[in-house]
Amino acid sequence: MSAERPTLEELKERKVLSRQRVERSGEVMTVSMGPQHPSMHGVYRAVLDLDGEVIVAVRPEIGNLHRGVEKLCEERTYHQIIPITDRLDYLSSFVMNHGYCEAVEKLMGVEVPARGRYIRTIASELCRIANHIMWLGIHIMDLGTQTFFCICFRDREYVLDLLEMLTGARLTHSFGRIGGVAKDLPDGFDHRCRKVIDFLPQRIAEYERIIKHNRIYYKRAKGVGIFTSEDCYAWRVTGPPLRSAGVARDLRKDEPYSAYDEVDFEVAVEYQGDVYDRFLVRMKEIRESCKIIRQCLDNLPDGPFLARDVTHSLPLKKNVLRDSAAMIQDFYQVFQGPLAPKGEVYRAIEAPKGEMGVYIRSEGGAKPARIRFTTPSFYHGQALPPLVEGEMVSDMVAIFASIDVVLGDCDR
Amino acid sequence: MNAAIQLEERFGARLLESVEFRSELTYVVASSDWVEVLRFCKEAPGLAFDQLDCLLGDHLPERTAAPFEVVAHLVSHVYGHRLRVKTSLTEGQSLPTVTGLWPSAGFDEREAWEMFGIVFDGHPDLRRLLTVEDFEGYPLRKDFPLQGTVGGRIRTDLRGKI
Amino acid sequence: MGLKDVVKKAAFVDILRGMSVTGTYFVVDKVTVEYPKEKLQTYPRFRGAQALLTDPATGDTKCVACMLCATICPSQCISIVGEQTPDGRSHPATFDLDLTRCIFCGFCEEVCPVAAIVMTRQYELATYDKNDCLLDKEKLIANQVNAHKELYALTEGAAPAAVRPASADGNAGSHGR
Amino acid sequence: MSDPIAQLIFLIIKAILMPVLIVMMVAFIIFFERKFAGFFQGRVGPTYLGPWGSFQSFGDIFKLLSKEDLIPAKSDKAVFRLAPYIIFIPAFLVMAVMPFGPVGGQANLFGYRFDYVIANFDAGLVLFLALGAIAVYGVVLAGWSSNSNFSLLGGLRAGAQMISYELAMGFSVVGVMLMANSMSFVDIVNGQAGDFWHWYFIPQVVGGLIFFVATLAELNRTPFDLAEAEQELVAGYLTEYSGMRWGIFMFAEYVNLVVISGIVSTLYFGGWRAPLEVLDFIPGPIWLFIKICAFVFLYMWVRWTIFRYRYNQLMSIGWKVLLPLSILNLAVTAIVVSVAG
Repeated sequence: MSAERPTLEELKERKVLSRQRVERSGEVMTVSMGPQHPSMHGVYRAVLDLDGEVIVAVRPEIGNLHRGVEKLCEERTYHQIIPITDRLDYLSSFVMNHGYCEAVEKLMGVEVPARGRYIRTIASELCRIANHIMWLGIHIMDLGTQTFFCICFRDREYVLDLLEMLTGARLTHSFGRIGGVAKDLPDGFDHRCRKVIDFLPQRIAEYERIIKHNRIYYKRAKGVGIFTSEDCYAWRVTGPPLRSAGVARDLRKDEPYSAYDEVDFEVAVEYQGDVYDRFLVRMKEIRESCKIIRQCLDNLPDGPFLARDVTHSLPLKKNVLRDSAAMIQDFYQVFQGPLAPKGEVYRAIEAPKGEMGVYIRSEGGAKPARIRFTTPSFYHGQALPPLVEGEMVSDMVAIFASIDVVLGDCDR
Repeated sequence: MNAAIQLEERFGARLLESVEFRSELTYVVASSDWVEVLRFCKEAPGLAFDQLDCLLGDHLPERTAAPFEVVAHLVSHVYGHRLRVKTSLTEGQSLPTVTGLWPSAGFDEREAWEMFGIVFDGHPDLRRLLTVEDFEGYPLRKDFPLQGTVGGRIRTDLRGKI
Repeated sequence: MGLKDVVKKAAFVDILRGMSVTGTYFVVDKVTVEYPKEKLQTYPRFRGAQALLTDPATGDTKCVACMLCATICPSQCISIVGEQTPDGRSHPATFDLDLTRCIFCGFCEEVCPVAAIVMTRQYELATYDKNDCLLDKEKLIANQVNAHKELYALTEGAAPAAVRPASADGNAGSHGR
Repeated sequence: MSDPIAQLIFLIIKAILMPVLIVMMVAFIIFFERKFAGFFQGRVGPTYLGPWGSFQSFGDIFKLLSKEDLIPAKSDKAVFRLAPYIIFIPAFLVMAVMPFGPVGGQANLFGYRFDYVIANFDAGLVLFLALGAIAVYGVVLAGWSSNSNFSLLGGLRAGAQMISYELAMGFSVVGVMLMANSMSFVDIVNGQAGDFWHWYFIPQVVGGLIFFVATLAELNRTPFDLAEAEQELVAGYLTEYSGMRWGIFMFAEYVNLVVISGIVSTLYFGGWRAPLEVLDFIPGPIWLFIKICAFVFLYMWVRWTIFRYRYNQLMSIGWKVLLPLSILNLAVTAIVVSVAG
C-alpha cells in the first residue's frame, strides 16, 4: 500500500534518501547553466555549484525576458491588455486571456453568457492539450531522445490547427474578450475537433505505454526530484507537480469557473511526487481535457457568445455594421474604455502549468491602477534549488523540464 | 466566515480596516503587526493558510502619508478559503520579511523591492530580480518616466565582477 | 520481479518496442511541409498583415478616418491624419501602419465601424529592408488582394446606409491629431 | 616483377585506397544519418543540395571550412590543437588489420598473390583495443585543454566511461578469441567459414550483446553519449571547438562508426563471408560493405530511439552488469572450448 500511496512522512524520508548529502568543501566548481544553454527553457539561468556531478547549491537568475508587462498594462484600457496577456505563457496563451478576463469580469460584475463560457472552456482545454504535448516532447528530449520531440510537435500541430481555425492565430490567440469570446465557433469546427480529440488520446496512450515501461526512462525519472505536498505549499508549486504529490487540488474543481462545474471530469492525481508521476499526471490530464472538450461540444448551448453589456464589452462586429446603437457602443468602448468600479480583486484559474492568478486594483476608470499576474512559472523557477540540491546534473535537466517553466510566464 | 471571526477575536482593533469586495475579504494591518498577523494566519489551526498565493507591492501616490502598500494573498489547502492582508508603508520604511513563513515569498519580495523600493528586513538575498543589476530607479512607481533611458546604459566597469 | 519480467528485460522488450515505433515512422509518409515550395492554406480567421478595403463604387478606400483603430491598437502602430473631401466626407489623408510594432491582435479589424481595415492571409512578411514594414495607404490598399474572401461577403451583406453615421465625423474631429 | 615488389605495390595501393574509400563512405554516412534521423522522426531530412539532398555533407564541409577557427584565450593551445588528431588517426589505423576478403594465396591479381588485408597482424584484436584506448586521450585532452567547465565535465565523463566499458569489451572479445584460437582477425574470420550458423554470434550471443552495448559507449552514441550530452553539457568536450576542428571530431566519430561496425561484423558475423556458401560468387568486400551498412543503420536506429543514461547509472551498468556477465561468458566459453576441443 505504501508503495502505491506513501504517507507524507514516508515521502519525506524517501526524498532525503534520494538526495546525496554533500558537504560544501573547497572543491566546488561553479557552472553557469543558461541563459544560452540547450536544455534551459528560454533564458532561464541557473548558477550551479557542483561537487563532481552532484549539485551542492543552485542560484536561479531570471529576468532576461522581462518586458514590464505590469507597467504596460497600467497605461492601457482593459480591452487593450488582452493581447498583452497572450505574451505571458505563450504556449497556452488563451488560458492567460481566460484568467485575465475572469478577473476583469469579477471586478466589473459582468455575466458571461453560457455559450461564451463553453467556448472558453473548449479553447482553454485545447491549449492545455497543446501545452502538455509540447511538454512531453521537451521533457523526453531533455532526457536524450530527439525523436519524440518531433513526433510530439507533429501531434501538437493538430491542436494548433484547431486553435488557428477558432481564434485566427496559432500562438498568440487574443481570443478572450471581457464578457465572452471574440468569435463564435466556425463552421466545421465541431467535426474537426471531434476527430482530433478522438484519435489524440489513443496516440498519447501509445506513447505513454512505450515511455512508461522503457527501462532508461524509468531509471531516469523514478524517485528523482521528489517534492512533497508540504514543499509544494511552501514554495507555491501548483498544478501538475502538486497533483503528482498526492494533493487533488485543481481550481477547475475547487473554484470552478466558466463551464467546468457543468462538465464531468476527474482530477489527475499521483502519489510519489517525482518526475515519473508528473509525467503520468500530465498524460492523464490530456485525456481528461479531451473528455471535457467532448462534453462541451455535446452540450454547447445556443445564444450569444459575448455579453450584451454596453458599458463593459465590445459590440459584435456584424451589429456595428448594421446598427447605430452598436456603433455608439463601439466608439464608447474604444475611446472611453470599460469602466470599472473602485476596488480590488484577485482571481486564480488553473493554467496548464499551475495556478495563474490576476490581481487588479482599480481606482475607477478604464485603466487598472495596479495589475499583477501571479504566474506559475515564476514560482516554479524559484523552487528549483530545493528541487535539485543533492541531485546530479543530468537529473537537474529532467527535473527542470518536469516542473514546466516557460520564461514569458516567469519574467513577465 | 470562520477565519474572519478568529482573526478579529485575536487581533481586534489591530486590524485597522476590513473590506469585503466581490466576496473577497481584505484586512489592513499596521506594518508592525505584519509578520505577527501572517504568522497567526499560517499557524492557527482554524485558519491554516499554508500557501502564500502572491505577495506584491503597490504605489498610491495620491495617499501622501503612506504611499506604499504591500499586499499578501493567502490560500488554505485545508479549508480552501482565501484572504488578503495589506499594510501601508511610507517612503523608506522597511518591512520584515515573511520568507521564514513561506519560502515562496523570496522572489515576490525581491520583485517588490526592485519595483517599488520597499526594503524587506531579513530577506536572505535582496538583489534585483527582473531588471539588470545596475538599473536605477523603481520602475513600477507611478512617477517613473515612461520614456527615456534610465538604467539603460552599459556598464563596462562591472565586467568580470558579475 | 517475476521471471517474466527478467526475461522481458533480458530480451530488451521495452527498447525493441520503442525501436518499432521509430521504425514505423521510418517508412510511413512524412508530414513535413517543405515551406517555400509548398504552403499551407490559412483559415478564414487568420490574422496576417492588414489591408484597407476600397469601396467598389468610388474606387477609394472605405476608411472614414474615425481613429478607432489607431486608438484601440495596444501597440499604437497606426497613425492617421484625417481630412475632409470637397463633398464633405471624412477621409484619411495619410494612413500609416508600422508592421514592426504590430502584434497582430486583430483589434483594428474588430472595432472598425465601416469594415475598412481587415486582417489578411498575408503572413510572409520577412524583408531585407525595415522600410518595407512601414505600410502607407497605397501599400495597404494594394494588400487587399490578400484579404480573406469571407470578409468581402461580410461587407457586401452590410446595409450601406448605416455604414457612415454622423457620429463618426465628430469623434474623428475630437480625437484626430 | 618479383613477388615481394608486387606485394609492396599492392600494399601501397591498398593503404591509399582504404582511407579514401572510408572517407567517401563517411561523407555519405553523415548524409544518411541526417536523412534517416529525419525519417525516424517523421520528417524528410535534408532535401536541397543535390539529388535527394545527397550532397549535404559536402555543403557541411564547405560551411565548416569557411567558419572562423576560434581558440579560447585561456586554453592550452598546443593540446587544444592536437586533440582532434589523437582521435582521428587511431580511428583509421584499425582498418589496417581488418580483412575484407580471402587472405593467404587463394586470390590472384595479375598473376600475383593478393591478400585482402593491409596487414595480417597476429595480435589484431589487441591493436584494436589499444587504439580504442588511445582515442580516449583525445576526448579527455580536448575537454581539459578547452578551459571550460562543460568541456571538463565532458572529458571526465568520457574518461570514466571508456575505462569501465573497455573492460567489459575486452572480456567479451576474449570469448571469440578462445573460439578462434587466435588474436588475428584473419583467423577469426576463417574460423567462421561456412553458412551463417557457423558465425560466432550464435555461440557467443551474450558476449556479442555485451560487445554491442560496449561499442555504443565506445562510440559515444545514445544511450551512452554522456560525454557530449547536449541537454546537460551543451556539447561536452566539443563545446569550445568550432569550424573544421569540430569537423574533424565529427569526422573521426563517423570513421569510428564505420570501423566499429566492421569490427562487429568481423568478430561475430563472419566478416567478408557470405551468409550462405551458395552466395560466394559475390566477392567478399561487397559482403563486408553490406554488413557494415547494416550495422551503421542499426547504430543510427538505436541512437534516434532511446534515452540517455545518467552518469552513475552508466557506471553501475558497466561495472555491475556488463563486467560480471562478460566474465561469466568468458568462463563458460573457456570450459566449453576446452571440453569440446
